[in-house]
Amino acid sequence: MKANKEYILEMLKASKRLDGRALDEMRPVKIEIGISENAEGSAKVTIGDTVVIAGVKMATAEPYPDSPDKGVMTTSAEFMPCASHKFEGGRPGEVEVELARVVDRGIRGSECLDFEKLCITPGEKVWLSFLDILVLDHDGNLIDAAGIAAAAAFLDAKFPALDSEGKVDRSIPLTDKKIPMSGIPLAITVRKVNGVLMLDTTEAEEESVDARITITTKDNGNITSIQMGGTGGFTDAEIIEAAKITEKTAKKLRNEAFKKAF
Amino acid sequence: MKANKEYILEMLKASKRLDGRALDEMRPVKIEIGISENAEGSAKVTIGDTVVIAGVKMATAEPYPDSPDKGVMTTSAEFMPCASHKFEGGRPGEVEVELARVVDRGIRGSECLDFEKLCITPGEKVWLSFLDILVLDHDGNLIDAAGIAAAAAFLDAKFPALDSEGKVDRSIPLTDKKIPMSGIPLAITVRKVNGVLMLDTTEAEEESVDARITITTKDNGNITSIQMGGTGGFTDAEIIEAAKITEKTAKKLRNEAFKKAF
Amino acid sequence: MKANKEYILEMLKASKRLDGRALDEMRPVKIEIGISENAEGSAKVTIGDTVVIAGVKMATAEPYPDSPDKGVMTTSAEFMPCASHKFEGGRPGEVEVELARVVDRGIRGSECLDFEKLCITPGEKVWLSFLDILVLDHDGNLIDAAGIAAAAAFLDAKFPALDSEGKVDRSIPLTDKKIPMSGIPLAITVRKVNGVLMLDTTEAEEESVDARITITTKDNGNITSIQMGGTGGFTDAEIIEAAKITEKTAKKLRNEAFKKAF
Amino acid sequence: MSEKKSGKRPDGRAYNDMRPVKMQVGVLKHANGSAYVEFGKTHVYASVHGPKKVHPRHMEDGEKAILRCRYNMIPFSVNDRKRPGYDRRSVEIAKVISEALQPMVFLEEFPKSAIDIDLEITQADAGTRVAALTAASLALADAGIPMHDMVAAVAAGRANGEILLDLTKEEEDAKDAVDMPVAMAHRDNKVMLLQMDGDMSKEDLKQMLIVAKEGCSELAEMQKAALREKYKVE
Amino acid sequence: MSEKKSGKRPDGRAYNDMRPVKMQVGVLKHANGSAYVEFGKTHVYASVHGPKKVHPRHMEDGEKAILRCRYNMIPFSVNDRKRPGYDRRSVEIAKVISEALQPMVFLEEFPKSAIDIDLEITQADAGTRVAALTAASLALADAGIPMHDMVAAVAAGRANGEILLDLTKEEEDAKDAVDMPVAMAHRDNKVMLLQMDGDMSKEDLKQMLIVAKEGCSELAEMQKAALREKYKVE
Amino acid sequence: MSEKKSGKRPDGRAYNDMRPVKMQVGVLKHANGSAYVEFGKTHVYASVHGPKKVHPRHMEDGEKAILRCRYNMIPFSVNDRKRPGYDRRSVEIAKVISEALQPMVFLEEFPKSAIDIDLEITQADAGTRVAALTAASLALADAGIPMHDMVAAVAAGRANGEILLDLTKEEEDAKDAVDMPVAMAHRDNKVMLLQMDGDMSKEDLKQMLIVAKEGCSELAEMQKAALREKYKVE
Repeated sequence: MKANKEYILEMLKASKRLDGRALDEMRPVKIEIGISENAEGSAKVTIGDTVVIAGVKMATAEPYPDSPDKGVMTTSAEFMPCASHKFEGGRPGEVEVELARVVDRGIRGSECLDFEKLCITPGEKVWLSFLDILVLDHDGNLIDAAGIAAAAAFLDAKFPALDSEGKVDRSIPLTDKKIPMSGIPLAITVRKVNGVLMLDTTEAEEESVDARITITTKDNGNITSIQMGGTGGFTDAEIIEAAKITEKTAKKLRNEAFKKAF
Repeated sequence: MKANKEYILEMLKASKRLDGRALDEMRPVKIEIGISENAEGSAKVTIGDTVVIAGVKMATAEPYPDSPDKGVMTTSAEFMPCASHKFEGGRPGEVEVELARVVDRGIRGSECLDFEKLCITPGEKVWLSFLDILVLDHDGNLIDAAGIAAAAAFLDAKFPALDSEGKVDRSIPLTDKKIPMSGIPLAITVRKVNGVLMLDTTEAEEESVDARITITTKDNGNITSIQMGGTGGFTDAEIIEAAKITEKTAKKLRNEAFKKAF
Repeated sequence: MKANKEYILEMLKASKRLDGRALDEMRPVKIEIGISENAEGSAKVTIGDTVVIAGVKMATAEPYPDSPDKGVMTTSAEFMPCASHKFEGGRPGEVEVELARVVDRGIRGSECLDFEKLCITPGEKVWLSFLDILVLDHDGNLIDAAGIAAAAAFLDAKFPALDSEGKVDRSIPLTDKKIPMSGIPLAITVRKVNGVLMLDTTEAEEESVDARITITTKDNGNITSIQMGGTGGFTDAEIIEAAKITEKTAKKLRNEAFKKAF
Repeated sequence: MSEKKSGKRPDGRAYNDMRPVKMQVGVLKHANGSAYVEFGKTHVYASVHGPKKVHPRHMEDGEKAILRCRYNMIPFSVNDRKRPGYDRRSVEIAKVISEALQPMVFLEEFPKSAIDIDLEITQADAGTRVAALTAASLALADAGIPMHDMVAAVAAGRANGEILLDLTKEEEDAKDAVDMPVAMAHRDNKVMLLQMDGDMSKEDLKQMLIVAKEGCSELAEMQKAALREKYKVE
Repeated sequence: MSEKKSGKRPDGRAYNDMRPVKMQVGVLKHANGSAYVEFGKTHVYASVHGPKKVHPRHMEDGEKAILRCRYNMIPFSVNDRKRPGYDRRSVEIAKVISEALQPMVFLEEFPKSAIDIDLEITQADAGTRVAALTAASLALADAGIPMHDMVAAVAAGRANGEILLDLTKEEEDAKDAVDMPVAMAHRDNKVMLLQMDGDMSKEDLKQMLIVAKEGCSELAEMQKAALREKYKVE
Repeated sequence: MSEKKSGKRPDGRAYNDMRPVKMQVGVLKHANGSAYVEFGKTHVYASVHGPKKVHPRHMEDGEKAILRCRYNMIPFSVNDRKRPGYDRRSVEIAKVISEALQPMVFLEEFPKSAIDIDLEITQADAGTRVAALTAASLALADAGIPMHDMVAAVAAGRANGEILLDLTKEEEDAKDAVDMPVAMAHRDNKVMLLQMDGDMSKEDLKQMLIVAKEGCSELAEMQKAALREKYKVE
C-alpha cells in the first residue's frame, strides 16, 4: 500500500495517473436503465470497476404540514462489498449516510424533480418517492456513480396505477406517465492529491486523497449543491477551478452517457 | 462435557440413551392450560426438565391490504435462563427468531387457525392474535415444547368482549366464544447423532447432535411445515423416516397429553 | 481521589464540609426562566457548578384510552459532559432514565400540573407536554437541579395557539394562557456519607455517598414521591429525618429562589 | 402461607395482611440459582447466572464482581399486551433492585466476574418489583453465592383512607391511592429500597414504614422456610 | 442455461424445468470472492470477505473460523418497497444458509478468523433463499476458501395439483401452493437445507425431494461450468 | 461583538454583518475544555473530553488519536419539538465537522487515544453547524490540546437576490434562498468545510466565498479574544 501511494504521488508530479488517464478524464461511464422489474425506475452505472444500482419506488402518503401541496422524497444508500463494517454494526455508517444525503440534496436542490407535480390532493395525499442506492462494487468515486444512477433511475421512472380508492394497485403494470424529472442534475467530485486536482479517482488513488469537493450542477450550469469532504481543505482558487471542471464534466456526461442510455 | 459426549455416542451404538428411553420415545409430556389470568389463552408445557409457557392475546387492527378479509397472527419467543446472551445484546438472537418462526409457520401452514373467522369488518377491522412464548427452563427439545404450548394456548383461548364502539373491553370477562382453532398442528423434531435418528433430545444429547429436522403435521397426518437445522444434513431416506416418526408421535400426543389437558 | 475521599470522611466526623457549608445547607441556587425562544416554557438552574436546563414543548395528541379526559406528559433527560458513555452507546443510560423518571413522578404525583385542564376534546384530543432536561455541567446533586428546572419551566410555560383546524400554529406567538401548574413540587435529595445525612452534595462528595433518598414535597408539605438510590440503605429514623429536611428545604427554595425568579 | 383473611378488604384481608404468598427455590434446573414467587396474582421467576466472565471486557471490575439485573414483564402478563423488549420503567426497576442487592453479596470474592439476575414477571397484579426483589434474593441464595443478609420486599400503601399492606391492582386504582414499595435487609433492619408515588403526609409515611417492615419480617421467615424446604429435601 | 420450455406452465416450462439460470463468478472486484446468480427474475449477488479478524473479539473461536452470513433484500427488489434493514425473516434465512454451508468449508484451517458472506437480493420472484445459497457456495469457491463439497439449492413445490420445480411467485400464489426449498451437497448426496410451508402428504414430500434433487444436480453442473469459465479465462 | 446594524436586512444588518456574536470559553467545569457560542438566536455548547482510552478497543489507532464528534439538537431547540437521539442529518454534520477539525490537531501526539467533542445546540435559528464548529475549535483550545491552527465558520448565502452573511431562519425561508456554510483555517487561509444547498451561478459562489471569508476572519479575531479573556483572568 505504502509503496503504491508513493508511486502515485511520484507520477502525479508529472501529471500522470496509474491508468494513463488525464487528470480531468473520467473512466468510461456506462448507464443501463430499466434493470429492475419491481422498481418504478432503475439504473445500473458502471465507472471502471465501480458499480452502483439505484431504484425508485413510489407510494402515497400524507404531505408534511409545512408543504401540503408537495410530494416527498427519501433517499437511502447501502454498501455491498464493505460487509465487514455491517457485521460490526453500531450506529448507521457515516459513509452511507453522507452518500445518501449528498445525492439527495443534489437532486432536491436542482428542482429538476417537480415536487408540486407529486401532489395528489393538497393537504391530504401526495406521492412519496423512495430512492434507494446499492453500491455493488467500489473502485472509487462512489458519489458520482451514485448520483448518475439516481438521476437515471428518476428519468426512467413511471407512476404506478391507482385503484378506484386511490391506493397503489400493483396487480396491473405501471402507467405510461413519467415521474416529473425535467433535467439531469449531476454530482461530480474533484479530489486533491498533493495539491493536484483530479476527477474520478480509483480506490487506490483515494488512499492518497487529501480532500474532495462534490459539486452538483444542473443542465444550465447552475450549481445546486456542494459538499466538501476529507481533511485537506481547499483554497478559493481551487474551489472555483473545481466548479469549472465539474460543470464541464456534467455537460459531457449528459451529452454522451445519458444520450446513449435514453 | 467431552467425556459425556463420548459416553453418549458409545451408548448410541447399542441404541441406548442416558435415561434409558428408546430412540423414538419422548419424555413425559405435561400440558397445563389456563395458567395465566391476563391472557386470552395460555398453556405451560413440561417435557422432562424443559418448561415452556405460551400465551395468546387478542387485539383489533386493520387487515393487510392484500388479505382484507383475514385476521393476523404474530409470534414472538423469549428465553429465560440463557440470560447471558441477552445481556451481551446485539441483534435479536437468531435462536429466538428461528424458534418463533418455526412455531408460527407450523400453525399458519396447517390452516387450523381459521384466519377468515378472525375478520370483523372486511377491509377495515380484523382480530390480531399475539402468540408469545417464554422458555423458562431448557433441557433440550425446545421447538416441540414451544409448538405444543402454542397449540394448547390457542385451543384454550376465548375472544375478549368488544364495547359498543367496537373496542376491546377489558373491564369485563372474556366471552365464551372460542378462538377458531380446528385441530392440533404439532411440530415434532427428529435429531441425528452419529447417523442415528432420535426424538426429544435432552440438552446433554443436543451437544452431540449433527442435524435436526422439525416436521409439523396436522390431525389428518398431512405435513404443514418443515424446518431443517444444524450442520450435518440428512439423506432422503432419513427425511422420509423422520416424516413417519413425527406423524406417529404427533398422533400419540393428540391422543394422550392433549386429551388429558382438555 | 482516594486521598480526597479520606479527607472528606475525616472532616465529616466534625460535621464539616470541604466548602465550609453546614450539612443541611445548599449551595446558592439560581433560577433563570424564559431562556429559550423556541420552548413554550424554559428554565436554567445553577447550583454551585451544576447547571441544568429544562424546556417544555406542547403538542396535541389522542388521549390514552383509559383516561380520555386527561392530557399527557412525557419526560426525557440527556447529559452533556458525560459524553464518554454516550459514545460507547448500548442501551439507554440507566442514569438518564432514572433522573427523568424521578423528576416526572415528582411532578405527576403532586397533581400540581392539572392534567384535566390539558384536555381539549374528551376522548379525541388532548395536550401532550414534553418536558426535556439537559444536564450541562455536573458538580453533584443533579436530581434536585433537574427537578427545580422542571418545575420552573412548567411555571414559565404558556400554551401555543391553535389554528382554525385545531392544529398548533407556530407562525404566531404563544398565547397568554399559562400551562395549568398550581404549585411548586420540589424533589430534594438527602445523601448519607458514613452515617451522616447531608444536602446538596458536590461531585467530590458523591464519591463517598453510601445512599441517597429523594423526597418530593408540594406546597402544603405533603410528600408526592420518594426514590431511594445507592447501595447503603437507610434506617426508619433516617428516612423520617430526611422527610423533615427535604420539606424544610423545599419551602425555603419556594420562598427564595422561586420568588426571585417569578 | 399467610391467610388471616379476617379484614374488610375486597379479598377479605386485614389491613396488614399479605396476599397469599408462595415461594419456591430451585425451580429452574439450568440456572445456577432460581426461585418462583407469588404475591397473590403477581407471579415472578428469578434466575441467577454466574459468577462468570464479563462481556464486553472493559466493563469488568478488577476488584469485585459486577451484579447485573434484567427485569422483564412478559407480553401476556398484563391485560393489554406489552410489546416485548426494554422500556424505561424496566430499566429503572432493574437499577433499584440491583442497588438493593449489591451490598448483600460478597462481590469482592469474585473479581472480574459478572453475576446476572433475570427477573420475569409472568403475571402482574401490582407489587411486581417487590415480588421480583424477594425472588431475586432467594435465587442468589439458591445459587450458593455468599451473602451478608437476605432482602425481602413488599409494598405498603393507602387506599380509600386506609393504610394497607401489599395492595392489589384494584386497590391501587382508588382515587387517593399511594403505593410505596419497601425492601428490608433482614438482620441489619435497614431499608434497602424505597419508592413512592401518590400524595401523603409524613405521618402516613411513618405508618406505612411500620406496616411494610412487619410485612418484610414475615416474608423473611418465609424465605428461610423456602430455602430450608429445598435443602432439606436434597 | 436450461431452456427446455416444452411444458404447460405459464412460462412454457415442463414440471421439472428450472427457470433460465445464469451464473457468473468473480463479478465483484473488491471482494475476496463473489458470484451473481439468476433464477429467472430472481437475481442475487454474493460476496465473501475473509478469512479475517473477528470483532468483537469474544466471538472468535480458537479452533476454527466462524462463518457469518447476511441476507438482505434491497428495497426495490420487491413490489411494495421493503424498508432497509434486518427483519426476522432475514435473520432466519441467514441462519439456515450459514448452517448449510458450514460443513462444506474447512473452517479448522483458519482458527480465530471470520468468513463473512453477504447476500443481496436485487430482484425477487420466489426462490430467493435457494438462489442466494447457490451463489454463496460459488462465491466461497471463488474466494479460494478450501471446501469439501459444493452446495446447490432450488425449491420444489406444488401448484394447482402438480409437483413442480423452481416455482415463480405467480405459481406460489396458487390456492394449494407448497414451497419447499432444498439444498444438496453434491458429492455427499445429502440434503443440507430443507424447509417447507403449505399442506402436503408424505407422498408429495417424496416426489418433491426427487424433483428437487434432479434440479440440484443440474445446478451443480452449472456451478462447475461457471467456475471453469472464470478460471479458464484468467 | 459586531453590531454595525447599518443595513437594510430585517434586523437592520448590512449584507456583510454577522448577527450579534457571543463567545465564552471554559463555561463547563467538568469538561477538559468547553465553549459557549451565540450567533444571534443560535446557541451552542461545546465540550471536549480526552485524550482518553478508546472503547471499543479495536477502533483505536496505534499511531494517532481518533477525533470523534457528536452533534445534537436538544428537543426544545426548535419550533416543533425534535425527538431525542440521532438522525441522519446529525450524523452527517458530525462527520464534516470532525473532518474540518482533524488536520488542526496534532493527533499523532496521542496514539491509541480518543478525543471526544460534544456539540449541543440549545437554540436553533439557522447556522447551527457553523456556530458549532466555531465553538468546537474554541473548546479544543480550551482543553489545552495542541493545534496547528484555529477554525472559524459562518454561512454565506443569498436571499431575495442579495448575497448575505450569516442568514437567519427567516432569511433562509426566501424563495431564492441559498445557504452555504463555510469554515476557514485561519493561518492557512484554507476552506475546511463547504456545503451548499440551493441554486446559484459560479459568480454567486465567488462572491459568497469572499463574504464568508471576511466573516471567518472576524470570527477568528473574536475566538482569540475569547481565549485571551479566559486565560488573562486566571
